[in-house]
Amino acid sequence: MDELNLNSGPSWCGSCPNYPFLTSFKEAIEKLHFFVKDFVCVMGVGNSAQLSHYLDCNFINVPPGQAFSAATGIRMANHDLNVIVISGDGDLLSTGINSFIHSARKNINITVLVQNNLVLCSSQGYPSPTTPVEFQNKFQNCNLFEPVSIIKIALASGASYVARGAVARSDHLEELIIKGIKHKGFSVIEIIQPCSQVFDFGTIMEITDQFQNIDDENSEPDNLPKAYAIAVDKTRIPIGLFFRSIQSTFRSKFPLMIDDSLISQGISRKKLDAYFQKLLKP
Amino acid sequence: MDELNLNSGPSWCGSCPNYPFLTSFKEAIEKLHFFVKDFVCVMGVGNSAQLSHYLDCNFINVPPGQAFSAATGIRMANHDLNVIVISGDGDLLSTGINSFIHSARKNINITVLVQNNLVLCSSQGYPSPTTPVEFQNKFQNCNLFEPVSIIKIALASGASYVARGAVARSDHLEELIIKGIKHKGFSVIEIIQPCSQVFDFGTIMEITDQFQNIDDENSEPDNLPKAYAIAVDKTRIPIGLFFRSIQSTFRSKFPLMIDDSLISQGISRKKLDAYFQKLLKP
Amino acid sequence: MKERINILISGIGGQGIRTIANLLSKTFLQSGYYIYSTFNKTTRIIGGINSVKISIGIKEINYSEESIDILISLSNKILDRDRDLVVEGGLLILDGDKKFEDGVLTLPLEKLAKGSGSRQFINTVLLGAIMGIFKLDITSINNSFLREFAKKGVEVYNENLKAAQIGYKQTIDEGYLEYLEPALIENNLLITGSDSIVYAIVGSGCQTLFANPIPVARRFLDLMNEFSEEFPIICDASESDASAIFKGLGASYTGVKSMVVVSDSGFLHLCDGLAYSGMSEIPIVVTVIQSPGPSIGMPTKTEQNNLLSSIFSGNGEFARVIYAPGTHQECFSLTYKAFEISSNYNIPVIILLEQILAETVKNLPMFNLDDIRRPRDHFTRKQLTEVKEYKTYKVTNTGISPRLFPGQTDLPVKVNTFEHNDDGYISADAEIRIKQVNKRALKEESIMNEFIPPEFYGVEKFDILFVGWGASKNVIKRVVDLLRSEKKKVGALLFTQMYPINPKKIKKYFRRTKFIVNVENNSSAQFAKLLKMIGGIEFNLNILRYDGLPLTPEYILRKFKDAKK
Amino acid sequence: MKERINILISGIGGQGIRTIANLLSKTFLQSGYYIYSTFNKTTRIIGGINSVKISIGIKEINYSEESIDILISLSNKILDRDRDLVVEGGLLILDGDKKFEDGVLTLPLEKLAKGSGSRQFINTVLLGAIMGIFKLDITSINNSFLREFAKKGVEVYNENLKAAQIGYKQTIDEGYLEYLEPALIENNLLITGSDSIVYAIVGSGCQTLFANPIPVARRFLDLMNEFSEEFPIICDASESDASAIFKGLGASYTGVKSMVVVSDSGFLHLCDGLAYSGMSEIPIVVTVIQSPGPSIGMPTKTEQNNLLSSIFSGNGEFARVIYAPGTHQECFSLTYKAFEISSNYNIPVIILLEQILAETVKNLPMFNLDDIRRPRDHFTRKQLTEVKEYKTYKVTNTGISPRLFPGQTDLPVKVNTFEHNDDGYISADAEIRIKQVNKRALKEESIMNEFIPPEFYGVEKFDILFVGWGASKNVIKRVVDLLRSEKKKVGALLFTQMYPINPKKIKKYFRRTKFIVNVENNSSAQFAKLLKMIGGIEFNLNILRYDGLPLTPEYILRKFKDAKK
Ligand SMILES: Cc1ncc(C[n+]2csc(CCOP(=O)(O)OP(=O)(O)O)c2C)c(N)n1
Ligand SMILES: Cc1ncc(C[n+]2csc(CCOP(=O)(O)OP(=O)(O)O)c2C)c(N)n1
Ligand code: SF4
Ligand code: SF4
Ligand SMILES: [Mg+2]
Ligand SMILES: [Mg+2]
Repeated sequence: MDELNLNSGPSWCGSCPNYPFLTSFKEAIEKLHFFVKDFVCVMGVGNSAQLSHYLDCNFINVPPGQAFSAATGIRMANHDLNVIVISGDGDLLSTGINSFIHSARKNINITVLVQNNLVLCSSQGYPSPTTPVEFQNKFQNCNLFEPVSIIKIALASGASYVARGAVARSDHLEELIIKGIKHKGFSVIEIIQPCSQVFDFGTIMEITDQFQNIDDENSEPDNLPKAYAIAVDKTRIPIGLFFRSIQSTFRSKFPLMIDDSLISQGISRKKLDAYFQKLLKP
Repeated sequence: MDELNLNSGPSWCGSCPNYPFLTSFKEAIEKLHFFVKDFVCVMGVGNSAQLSHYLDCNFINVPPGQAFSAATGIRMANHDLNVIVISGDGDLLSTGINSFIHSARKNINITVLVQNNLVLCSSQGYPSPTTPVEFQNKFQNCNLFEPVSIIKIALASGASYVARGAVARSDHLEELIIKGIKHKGFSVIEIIQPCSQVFDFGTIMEITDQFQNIDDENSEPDNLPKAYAIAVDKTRIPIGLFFRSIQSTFRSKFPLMIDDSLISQGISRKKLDAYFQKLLKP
Repeated sequence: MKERINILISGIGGQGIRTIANLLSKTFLQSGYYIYSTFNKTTRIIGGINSVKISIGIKEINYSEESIDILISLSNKILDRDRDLVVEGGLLILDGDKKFEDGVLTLPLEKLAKGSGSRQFINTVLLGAIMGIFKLDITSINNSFLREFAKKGVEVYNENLKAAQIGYKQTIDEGYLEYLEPALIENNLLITGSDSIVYAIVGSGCQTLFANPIPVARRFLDLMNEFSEEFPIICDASESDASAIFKGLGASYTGVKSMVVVSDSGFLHLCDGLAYSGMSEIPIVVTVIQSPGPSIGMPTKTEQNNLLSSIFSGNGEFARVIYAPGTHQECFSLTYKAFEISSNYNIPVIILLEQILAETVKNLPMFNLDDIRRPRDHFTRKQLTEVKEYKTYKVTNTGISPRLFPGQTDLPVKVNTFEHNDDGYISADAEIRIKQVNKRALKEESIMNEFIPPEFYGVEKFDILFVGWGASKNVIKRVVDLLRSEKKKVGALLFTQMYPINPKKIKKYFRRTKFIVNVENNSSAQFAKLLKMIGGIEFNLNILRYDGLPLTPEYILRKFKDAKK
Repeated sequence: MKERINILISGIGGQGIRTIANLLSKTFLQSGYYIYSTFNKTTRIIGGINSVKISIGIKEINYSEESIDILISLSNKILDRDRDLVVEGGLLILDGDKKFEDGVLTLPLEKLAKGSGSRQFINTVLLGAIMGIFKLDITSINNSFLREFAKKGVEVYNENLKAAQIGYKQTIDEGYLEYLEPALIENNLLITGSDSIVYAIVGSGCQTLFANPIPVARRFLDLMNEFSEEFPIICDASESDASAIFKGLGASYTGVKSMVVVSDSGFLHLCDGLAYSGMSEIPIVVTVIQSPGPSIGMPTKTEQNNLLSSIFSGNGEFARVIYAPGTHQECFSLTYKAFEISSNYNIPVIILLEQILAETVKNLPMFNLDDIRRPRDHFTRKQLTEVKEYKTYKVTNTGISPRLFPGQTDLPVKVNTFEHNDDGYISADAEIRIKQVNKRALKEESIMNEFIPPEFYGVEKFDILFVGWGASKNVIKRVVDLLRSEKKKVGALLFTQMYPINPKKIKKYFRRTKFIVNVENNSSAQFAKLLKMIGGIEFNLNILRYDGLPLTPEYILRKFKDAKK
């Protein structure tokens, strides 16, 4: 797609998994037949934020953790825009998790793509809250803590579409992204893409070997207890759709916004004059 | 217990459920045979923060959402103190949720008591993230959002003791609190105590009628999928222990802190001198 | 003859003094009096001792006085401090067997209430009794009661009417107080400073309001919610102050105007958003309600203590404008000015409100929407159809880069929290940095030309100059009047634009002044520091108040006279 | 004879210029030279073009110069800007067939590396070649290589040694550069400003460090983690900047000293904690690393742009102290001073660091722990056994309420974010408020007496005074030297305590000075504004730099001479 073009020189390592992510993302956008008018990418700060370097579309980079709030504000104001948050594991599991939870509960119709490279790349590979215990050791003496599961947090927050994909499964990932963007409500797709500098090839292959597609066993993914059961299963890395449910979205609760967006309506001066006059009635 | 005394005039409504909570809390402290030396209460801002009015013990009131961080810092520095966070539903589910999740994952040995009055009392009864849909209407036209489940968030965060009690079940509550404080790790007890000003007597009775003790059906509460299954069950309000597991705590990962706390050790000047000299060796 | 009467009603939270105050104010307004009513809370929770002071007058009332004409206690507990403030010939109303002695009027309020059906009617009985004292027309409450009790059913309405009448009969025939002829004003609203701001928000075409549901923001949320039932508006009770401003910035990015409301230490959670607004050049308007700090401090009280922090908070350097309205009317006019400046320059604008102004109820004629210049989009419709290339951060000779919105045309809109080139792409290049810093700084120059000069009040040839800002405006004016009545040559300079201040526009007032007095509701004389930084101005006296209460004419005069001794 | 040689090595992130720079610096240090080495990054991610400038000298080196003696490009890409800076007789080293012409030396680096086994050895080959140019003893690298490659095994060690020798042979026999006799310094460390701070942290007995793992805080976390292996220390990579400071405050409440590190807009997330420290009177020390803003800005670059925001951020009014170290040594001494002042007065203290100082590597003799006065607890052991009553916020005639810690005695310690009475219980009472505000303000007076006056440098009878702060200290001193060598009467006043500033202690310098020049690494002359506010001081010239690069002697002189034209 022409709209998404390389802007400036590369800022990622040559073997960075962000490149295959970018390819999948662009493919998804293309298959969705989106024009520039149709969507906005919202990014925080981190390696994933550098994605904007490679995009020639509407985008907004915000400080760490604020992408969910910004995306929510954008969607509230103009629901003709598809709003896609591209976040990192570190970014998601910091200050922003509060807004993530609340936007999920309100079922704001945005899509969150979490580029989980299992580290804080932009902090020179420091462990992130998702770094597996055995690799934290490399950096932090003996503080070895269980990683946080993005899927579990998403489920607990009430997200209405929760999935996991991997850059190593690009067709599947693309499909998950397309479905997520089409989903009417808050959708989250965690993307497993271990940093190729911090993790050696063998480790990355080991992780990849644990992927297991759950789309068949979870073919009716509207069962929350089942989604949790899959999410806590540590014998494998489940990939696919954990949960999806059709719930009323934020907008559907505002009768005045069901059709036209805020920006397309504006506030009529005449109506307001009348309203002000009405207030004077005793 | 003498240490816990009424300090200044009452600041809660006469029928506030905080009073029975306070009684249960004091009973628990008494049964634990705690002296002033033994514990610290950490509170945020809100109705529950006013609890400090009624306490004659070590306490620290911090700004909204910061209780978990402060408690974590206290416990890291002096693990001879039992650290008890007393938070509100609104306080927990705001800025502080980030630290809640991370302290839970690190299994910091603190106890979090969440006084869930289902509203923001201190904002004159505004709906909180836990207010049931049917009551949000009273305040906010048509923005009716699913409440957030504190239990689900606690489970997803990796808390190692997750329970729910109710002021209407005081003996049971007391027991949960005692067990939670004794638990070695991050423990969370949600306490259902609907505000008596916002909810009428009938509603409170209706809520109380839905309580169902799960301690028998969940007698081996180390089963995470089961805990989730109970937590998502909307046909009742489950009360009791959802989940408990014995995991290594934060401190156990620091060989130098397993016995003595930071404060009791200090940094030896002599040892440091030697260390500095060693650094000069080529 | 008296021009105003100050009534203080105190009670324990939950006794409904807010309700009775509202009903009383409405009733007096309907009877043609001017109203000015302030709360003094110790706690927001139903339970603490709170009081409300309602001043009614035959002329416009603009400030609170300390003196009390009628002191009413619903709990029969009277603070010594309050009792001392009752004037000669004043009235103290308590509950008890009917008696009038030494200015103390006891009325069997509870008994009569119970007689009317329930102890709960005590407020309504009292309302009736006060109406009797002022000889108001008892039927004038029919409408307001109807609205107040409509939801609760006709029975409740009737019972309350009856209770009011019973109270009325207790006092109507006696002359406890000097009579106050009403002014017969009409077409007035009773509103708070917060209300004024909300009217201006909506009037400016702003369609989103984001606020953490803090107590003082309740009024903003509630009123904006009412508007949202009839207008395309989203009013969001945000999960935190940080999320509030970033939602606002998100909305603003799309072209929808946005207001964010915070108070006390909540302001600190906004600063990330302010700095972001500075860098991204997405406009945002923020109302900051001040109460005594630091940290949570005394959230129910008032202070003027976020001046310097509003000006200097945020990392790095960026243009911003700060207004501090002094009156209910200015709450309205400065709010729409805030939207205008913010949208025109793509910058953050702060409305620095004080708790006292946010919550004080006053009568005011309905605002005229024609006063408002709604900010224009930077691209006209015609230009939109023609534009072929767009650079978010185009370098122009005004420093303003015209704003396009995502989805408005086929051109993408790229916005960044990192330093960027004119396209909006991240850049760490030194030359690009210099261009963008200079571009942003350029805006400050034009903004300086839009400086709203302070209001001067007093004699042209003054010896003594009082300087103040924000909500103390009318209090200081009153001080000037009182001192002039003592033949002193006094003037006052009252600021509403706090930043930036154009030093050229204020120099003349300070040039030959003998004695300059700074008056502030804080403990460190923040504005004096600012004026020294901006204009090298030195003050002879600082009159500061920082006990949580608003400045009053009496307080200022006392401090002034003490210092002049 | 030259006193220093500046080597610039540029390459693409991932090419390992940091490793080669480290090895080179260590080798030169071991050979007895003084070292000063700065990075210039465009991105933290492995990939962007980065460069490192290593200056080696026969005297102490304290500042960066723009001129380049040896320019080396690992990517064979040379920026024109850099090429222009190579001095007469300088050397440009590129990869290619061996040749030396017009100051350009091409060496078959890649070929030789491949010959040694792998392209990866290119760095080591280069290292050897540089050692040859300087005629250093090639065996001196044995030890540092051992440490560098120990983990990777003896084979890697041997291969690298061999590669270095191969490079060495390429250059050892030719005299490409003027020879620089080493100074033969000993017992020196190579450390950054960040390292100095960490040594002082631990030296002060501080046992906790909390930092969001931002790139510039990595060094703090890594070094503190090393200490934690041998000392009872907790080094926490916090989930956010806000959580970092509140964890620190929690630790400090128990009596354990605590340091928090943030940078750029992360500072804004601390302000809630700063205000809380002000109200709760729990001490805390914070290091703020400055990079160009607003918002995220240019996080890899340097600036002095958080001065005014450090002073004025936070709601309400409270005492704080701000230091801005100018040298590596001051990073050490001001850090332990920060702990002393913070603990003695129960206040927040900020160390305002600049990215350039945080990351510049320099040789320094090992610190002496005897220099440090570790802060004392407020209660002696004996007092602890005797104390019968405790009020956290006791009103004293210094304003300091002695601190007890929870669990230390049988007495409870009560701390509050709300305004409180002396016991620590929430209060909204006006009189209590006044007492507590006055108590807190009292501390500021004593703090003023502990003001660290600025360092004066230059001729006593100066006509021209340069004023600067923080990391530009030595740069400005160099400017003074250069101007004095032109017979100008120049002095410089170099501040490290930025707040509070005692106006009495600085007045004399400004009284009769003809021309006052303010030098700052920011775009709005923040310090000039502050000095005007504090001392009414007016500047004749502002020399500002805000392109992300540090001030250099050359830059200042250029701007100064332009202005004097
Ligand atoms: C205010 C502020 N907070 C935090 C940071 C540090 N920071 C920026 S991005 C980031 C982590 C990003 O991690 P992740 O989202 O996993 O992205 P990655 O770089 O791994 O793609 C951190 C800690 C900062 N620079 N500024
Ligand atoms: C900085 C700041 N943020 C937020 C608030 C508002 N605030 C204080 S407490 C609170 C909610 C408390 O709710 P909850 O924890 O449920 O306590 P409750 O009062 O219901 O017991 C809110 C929104 C504030 N006053 N200051
Ligand atoms: S360090 Fe890892 S995540 Fe970062 S750019 Fe390189 S490969 Fe990608
Ligand atoms: S409003 Fe509700 S929660 Fe608040 S004090 Fe009253 S009863 Fe308690
Ligand atoms: Mg990451
Ligand atoms: Mg609550």
